[in-house]
Amino acid sequence: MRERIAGGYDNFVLPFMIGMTFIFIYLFIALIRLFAHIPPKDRIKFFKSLVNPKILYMNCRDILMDCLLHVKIFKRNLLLGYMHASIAFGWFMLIVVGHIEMWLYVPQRNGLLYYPVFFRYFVKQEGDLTLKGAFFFFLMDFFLLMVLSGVGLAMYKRFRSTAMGMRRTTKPCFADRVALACLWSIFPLRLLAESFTAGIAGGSFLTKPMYWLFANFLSDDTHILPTWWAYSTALGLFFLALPFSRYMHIPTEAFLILLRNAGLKVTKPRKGFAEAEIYSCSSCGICIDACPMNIQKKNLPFSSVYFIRFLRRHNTRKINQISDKCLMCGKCVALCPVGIESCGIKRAQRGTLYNSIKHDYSYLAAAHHTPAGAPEILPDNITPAAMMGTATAVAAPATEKVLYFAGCMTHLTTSIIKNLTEIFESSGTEYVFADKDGGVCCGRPLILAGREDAAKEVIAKNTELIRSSGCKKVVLSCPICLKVLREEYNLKGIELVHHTQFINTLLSQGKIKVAKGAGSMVYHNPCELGRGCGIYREPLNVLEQLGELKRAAKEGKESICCGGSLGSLTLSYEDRGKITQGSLAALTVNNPERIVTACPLCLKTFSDKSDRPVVDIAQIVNENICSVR
Amino acid sequence: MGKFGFALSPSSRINLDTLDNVKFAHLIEIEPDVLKCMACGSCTASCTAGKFVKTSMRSAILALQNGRNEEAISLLKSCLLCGKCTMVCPRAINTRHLIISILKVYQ
Amino acid sequence: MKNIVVIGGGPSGMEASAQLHKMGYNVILVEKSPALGGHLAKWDRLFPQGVHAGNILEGMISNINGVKYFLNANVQSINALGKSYNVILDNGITVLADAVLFATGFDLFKAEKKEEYGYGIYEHVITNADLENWFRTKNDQRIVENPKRIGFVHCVGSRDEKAGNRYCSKVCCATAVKQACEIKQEFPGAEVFCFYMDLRMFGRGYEDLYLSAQKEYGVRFIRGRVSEVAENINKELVVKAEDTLSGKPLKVTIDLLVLMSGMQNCSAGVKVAGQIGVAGMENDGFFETKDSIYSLQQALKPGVFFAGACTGPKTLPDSLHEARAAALAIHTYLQARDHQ
Amino acid sequence: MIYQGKQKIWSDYQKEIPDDHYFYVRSCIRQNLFPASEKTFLDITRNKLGKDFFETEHHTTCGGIAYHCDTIPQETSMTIIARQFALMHKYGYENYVCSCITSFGLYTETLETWHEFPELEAKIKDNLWKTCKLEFAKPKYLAHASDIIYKYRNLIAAQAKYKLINKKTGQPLRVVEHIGCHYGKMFPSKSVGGAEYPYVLAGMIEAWGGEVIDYPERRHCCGYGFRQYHIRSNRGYSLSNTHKKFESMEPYKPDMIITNCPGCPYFLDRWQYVISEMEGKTYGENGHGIPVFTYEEVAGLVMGYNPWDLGLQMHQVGVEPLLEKIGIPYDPKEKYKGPGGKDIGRPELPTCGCL
Repeated sequence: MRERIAGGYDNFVLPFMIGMTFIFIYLFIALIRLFAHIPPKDRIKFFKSLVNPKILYMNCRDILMDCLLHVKIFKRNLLLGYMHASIAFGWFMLIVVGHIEMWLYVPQRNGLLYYPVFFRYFVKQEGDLTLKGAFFFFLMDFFLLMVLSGVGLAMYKRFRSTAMGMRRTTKPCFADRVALACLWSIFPLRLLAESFTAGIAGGSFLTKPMYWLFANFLSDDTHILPTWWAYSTALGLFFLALPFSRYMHIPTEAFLILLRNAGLKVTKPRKGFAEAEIYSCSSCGICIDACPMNIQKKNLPFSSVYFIRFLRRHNTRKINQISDKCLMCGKCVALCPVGIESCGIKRAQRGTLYNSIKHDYSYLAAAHHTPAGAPEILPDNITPAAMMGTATAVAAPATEKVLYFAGCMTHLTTSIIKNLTEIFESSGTEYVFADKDGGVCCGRPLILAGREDAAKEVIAKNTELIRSSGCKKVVLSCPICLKVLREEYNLKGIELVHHTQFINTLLSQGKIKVAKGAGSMVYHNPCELGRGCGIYREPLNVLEQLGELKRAAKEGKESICCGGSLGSLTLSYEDRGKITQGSLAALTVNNPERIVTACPLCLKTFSDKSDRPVVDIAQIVNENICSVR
Repeated sequence: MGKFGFALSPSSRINLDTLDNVKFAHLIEIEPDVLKCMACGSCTASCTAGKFVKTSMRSAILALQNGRNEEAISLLKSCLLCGKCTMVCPRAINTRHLIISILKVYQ
Repeated sequence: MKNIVVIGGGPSGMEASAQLHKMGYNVILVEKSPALGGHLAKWDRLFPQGVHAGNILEGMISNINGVKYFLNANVQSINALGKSYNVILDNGITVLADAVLFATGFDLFKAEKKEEYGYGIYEHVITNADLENWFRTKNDQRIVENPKRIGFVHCVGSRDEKAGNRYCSKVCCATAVKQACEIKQEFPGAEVFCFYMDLRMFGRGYEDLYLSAQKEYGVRFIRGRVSEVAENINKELVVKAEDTLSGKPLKVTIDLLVLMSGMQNCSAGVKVAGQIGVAGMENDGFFETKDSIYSLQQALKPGVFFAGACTGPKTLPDSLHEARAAALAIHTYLQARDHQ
Repeated sequence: MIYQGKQKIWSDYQKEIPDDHYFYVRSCIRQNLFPASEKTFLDITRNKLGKDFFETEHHTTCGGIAYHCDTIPQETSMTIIARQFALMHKYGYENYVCSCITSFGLYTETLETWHEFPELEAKIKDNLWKTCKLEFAKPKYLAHASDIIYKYRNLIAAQAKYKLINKKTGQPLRVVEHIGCHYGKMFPSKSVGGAEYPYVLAGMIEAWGGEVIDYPERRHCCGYGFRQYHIRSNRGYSLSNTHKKFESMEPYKPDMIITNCPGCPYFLDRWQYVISEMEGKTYGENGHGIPVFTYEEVAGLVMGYNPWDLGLQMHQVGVEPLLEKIGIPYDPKEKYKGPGGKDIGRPELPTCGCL
C-alpha cells in the first residue's frame, strides 16, 4: 500500500475541509462560551474531575456505553438500540481504523485531517494482498456495513416508528432535514466511492464485489472523482448543518458526560451546564411517548424534546409555555437515553419568571409544631420556647421517638393519618406528631414553581422545627415533602423515611405481622416517591405480604403520573383529568380489586376518577394487621 | 385635622366607576380561571398559611375585582403554594398558577 | 262526552288540553288575551340552552289541534251544580263542566312597586320581560346604543317581605344569568353585573350556564341586594349595594338596569277561583293544593284541578309536567266518579 | 327622570291634611337656629291665610334627640308625647302639627307603636295620669308643618309677589329639595309623595315657579345623624356625608336648597363653610356657596317679606346673590340690625359667600 496521488491532495477534499474547519471553530467558541457561564466554583470542580481516576473511569465507561453503544436504548428496544449503536459505534470505528491505516501505511501524511477519511482515494494497492491489509480491508468494510445497516434502519424508522417501539417521533426541523439527508447519503456515497476505487486501492467483502459489479457496465474511470466529490460534499454539508441540527448531540453528549460526572448541576435555564444538556439532545423523541400529557394529541408540542428545541431557538414565549405546563413527573428524564435533566431546566426557567415574586413569610417566626396533644410526650427539658422555635431554641436532647411529619396534602386525606397512627400504636412506636394541627409547607411546591428564594425561608423554618424536636428519625407520608427534605434540607444525622419504608422495616423486624387477606391490588408508584426518591422496592415488598399484587401496564420508573402533580402550573383541570384516566387505565389492565398508592396527592386525585377503591398503603396494611409485637 | 379638630373621612365605598380593568384583563389572559370563583371559601378554610396569617384566595379575587389591588397582594403574599386550595376548589380553579400570576401582574 | 273547562291558554293550559283531548274528552280552553301562549309568547329564548320560545310555542299550538278554544274570553261566572260546574263565559257561551282545570299561570311582579329601583321613573330601567321583548323586536327606546355597563337586579318582588312576597320565584336567577349572557352577545364590549342574594342554579345545565356566564362572558356577580338607584345628570343610573362578600358598600354607574320581576299568582285567575271558594294561600297567594307532596294537581274542592304556576313559581318544564299530571288526575277522577 | 312615573307614585302617597284648626308645636333647635321660620309660619297661616293655629307655652320638647341618642328610654319619650297630645285635647284641638321632623318621626312612631301594642298605650295612659293628671288623647290628624305649607302652596302662590324664577333669564330657578330623614323614610305612607320621591317640597317649588333637580344622592342624609355630630371625633364622618351630597349635586348647578328639617338646613349651610375652609371648594356660582333655606323662609320670600325679617342674615351662606336673581329688594345696611335697629354683630370670618 502506497501513496497514489502525489502531494496527498486533491481539490475534492475542499468541501470536507471547509465543513470540518467550520465545525472545529464553532465548537471551540461554543466551549469557551459554555465555560464562561459555568459558575467559577463548578469550573474548578470540572477540571479537578478530569484528573480524578475514579471519575476518569466513569467518563470512559459512560462515553462508551452511552454515546457509542447506546446501552440505554438497547434496554428499551433492541432494534432501536442497534440502529443508534450501529451508526455511532460503526462510524467511530471507521474513524479509528482509518487513522490506524494511515499511521501504518502513509505515516508521512499524519496530521492531515482529510487523509484518513479519503484514504482509499489517495492510496493504491501494490502487489499481493497481505494478511494485515486484508484484515483492515475487512474491518473497514465490516464497520461500513454496520453503519449502512443502521442508516437503513433509520430510513425504515421514518416510515414505521412503531416497529422500533416508538409510537410517536419528533418532527424534524429544516436543519435536521438537511443534516439527515447528508447523513443518509454520506455512507452510501462512501460505499460507492470506495467500491469504484476498490480496483486500485483494494477492498474486502463489500467493496470488491461492488467494484466487479460496476466494472461490468462502467467502461472508464471518469466517474471516480465525482463520486469522491459527492462524498466529500455530503460530509462538508453535514458539518455545516451540524450546529443547527439535532446532530449537534454527537459532539456535545460526550462533553455532557464529563460535566455531569464532575457533579455539575443546572443553575441557569439556558447557559452553562444547561446549554450542554440542550445541545446533547438527539431529538430521539423517546420523551414524547414518556410524557403523561400526551394522552391528548394536542399536548404533543409540549414534550421535552420541543422544549429543548425552543430553548435552542431562544423562543421565550414557547419556552415559558412548556415549562409552566410540565407536570415535572420526571418520566422523560428517567427514560432519556442521554439523561437530560429537562425538569431541572424547566425549574430554572420558572425561576427566571417567578423567583422575583415578593413574599412575606414573617409570620413563620411565630409558627411552631403542635405535638400530638398531650404534654407528656414533650421531653421534660424542652421548654415551650424551644418548641416555639424562637431564637432561644436549642437543639433538644436526642429522643428515641420518631417524628411524624404528615404534610399539608395528607391533611386532606385523613385515612392516611388515621391508619398510620394506628400502625404506630400497634407496633409500639412512640412518635411525636409534628403537624397535627397543620404545619408549615415543606417548600417543594415553591421550588417547583421556581421560587427558590421563598422556599429557602420555609426550609430554614422547618429545619429548625425538626431539629428542635430532638427526634433522630422522621417518618413522612407525603413523597413531595420527603424529596425536598432529602435534597434541600440540612438534616445530617436525622433519618428521613417515607411511611412505606417505615412499614417495611416494621414488618421485617416483626413489630407488626400481617395476614395475606387484602385480595388483589395494583401498586401505583408516585412520581416523587419512585423517580423522585428512588423508592421502588419497599412498597412492593410490603404489598406482596398482603395479597395478590397485579402488574400495571407501566411500572417502576415508567409509572404514569396521576395527573394531580403540583409540578404543572398551567395544566387545566380537564387536561389533568385525562391524564388521571390514562394512568388509571394503565393501572387496571389486569383488573385488580384495588389500587394502592403511597402519596396523598395521588390518593385524592385517583379517588375522584377511579371505578374501584383507591387506598393508601398505610390503610391496606392497617386493615390486615393480624398480630402485634 | 387643621383648626376644626376633624376632617373629611375617606370613603370606604367600593367605587366600580373608578376601576382600572387593564391589569385584570391581563390577568384573565394569563389565567382565565380567575373568572370561575363563586366565593365558597373552601380555599381560605383549607389554607396552610391561613393558620398563621390571613391568607385568602377568595378575598383576593374579590379585592381585585373591586380595584383593591394592594389588599389582594397582602392576602396572597403569605401563600406557600402548597396546593391544598387547588385540591379543594369545587370549581377546579388552578389556584397556584392564579396566585403566582396575581403576584406577578400586580406587584 | 264529558266537558272539561281549562282556564288559561298558556303552556300548561295548552298541554293539558291537548292531553285531555287525546283521551277523548270535550275540552273547552278559555284564554283572556287575544292569543295563545301566555308569557311564553312574550319570551325570546329559554334557559338553560337558549332554545327559541317561538319554536316551542309553535309545537304546542299545533298539538292542540281539535281542542275548542276561545280567545279574548273571560269566565264571567262559575258555580257548582251538583258534581259539575256551570261555567259562563263573557262571550255568551255556557258550559256544564265535569271538571275545571285552572292553568291560570302567573302575573309578573309589578316592578314599579319597588320604587327605589325607579322603574317607570328613570329612563333606562327595564324588566326581564321588557328585555325579552327587546330581544325579539329590537325595539325599546330605553336601551341605549352600545351601553358600557349593564346591571341585573335579582329577586325584584321575590324574597321580599316588603313587596309582600316572601317566596323565591325560582326562575329569575337562571333567567338573569341567561339574559346576562345574551345581552353580552348583543353588546360584547359591555360590562355586565348581576346583583344577587343567593344564586339558585338548581336545575340540570343551570350551573353550566352560571359558569359560562363567568368564564365565557365575564359577567361579574356581586353578592348584595341593590338598595337604591339614582339617575345622574347624564341619565345614567347610579346603583348602590353592599358587596356583602367584602362587607363594604359599593357604587357603580351603569347605562341599563334590568329588574328580574318575580312571579305572583294571576289576579284574574284568583278572581274566578274565588267564585267557587278556591283561594290563594295566606303565605304566598298561590292556590292551595290538596296536599303538598302527592296531590299537587287537585284542589280541595272535588272536580277542580291545577296545572302550572298558579300553585307556585315554576319553570316551563315543571309546568308542562304538571299539565300532563293534571290531565291524568282529571281522567282518574272522572273514571272513579263514574264507578260510584 | 320620567315625570309621569313620579306622578304615579305621588298619587299613591296622598296624605289627608285637614284644612284648618291646628295645635302647633315648635321645634327646640329651630327656635334657636332659624327663629324667624316658625314666626313666619304662624304669620302666614294666621294672618295671610286666616287659619286657626293654636299654640301654648306649656308644650315642651318631644325628647327626640335624647331618645335617638339613647339617653332616655322609650316609655319616657312616649309619656312626654302623651302630655303634648293631652294639651292639644285640653285646648280643644284634634289636629296636631309640629315644626320639627324629628318630632314628627317620633310622634308617628309612637302612634304606630301604640296601635300595634295597645298594652303599651294603656301603660302610657296610666303614666300620664300618674305624672300630670292629664286626660290621655290621640290626635285625629298628625301633620308636619311642611305638610301644611304644601297644602296651602297654591294659596301662597296666589298671594305671591315673586316667583322662583331668574329675573334676568326668565328661567325657573334650579332648586334642590332636601327632606329630613325622619319625615318619610320610616313611614312612607305618612308622608306626601312617599320616601323615594317625596313630593312635599317639590310641590311647593313647582307651585312657586321653580324647577326641582334630581341628583343621585338626593336620598342621602344631610350628615347630622345625632350621634355623629354630637361627638366631636365623629364630626369628620358627619361632614363627609354632607360633602358627598354636594359633590353629587354640583353638576346640576343648583341655585338654592330648600329643606324641611331642623338639622338639615343648618348642616347643609354651615358645612359648606367648613368644606371651603378645609378643601378650598365651594359649590355655588362665582365662588359662593349654595344658599340653604327652610320652606317657611322661601314661602316668606315669595310672599314679599323683608329678607332680614325672615332671619336670612343668620345664614352662613349669603343669600344676597339669590335675592338679586329673583329680584327681591333688600337693604344691605339693615342686614345686621335686630329688632329696634339694634346691631346684632357680624360673622368673624365672612367666607363662602358670606357678605
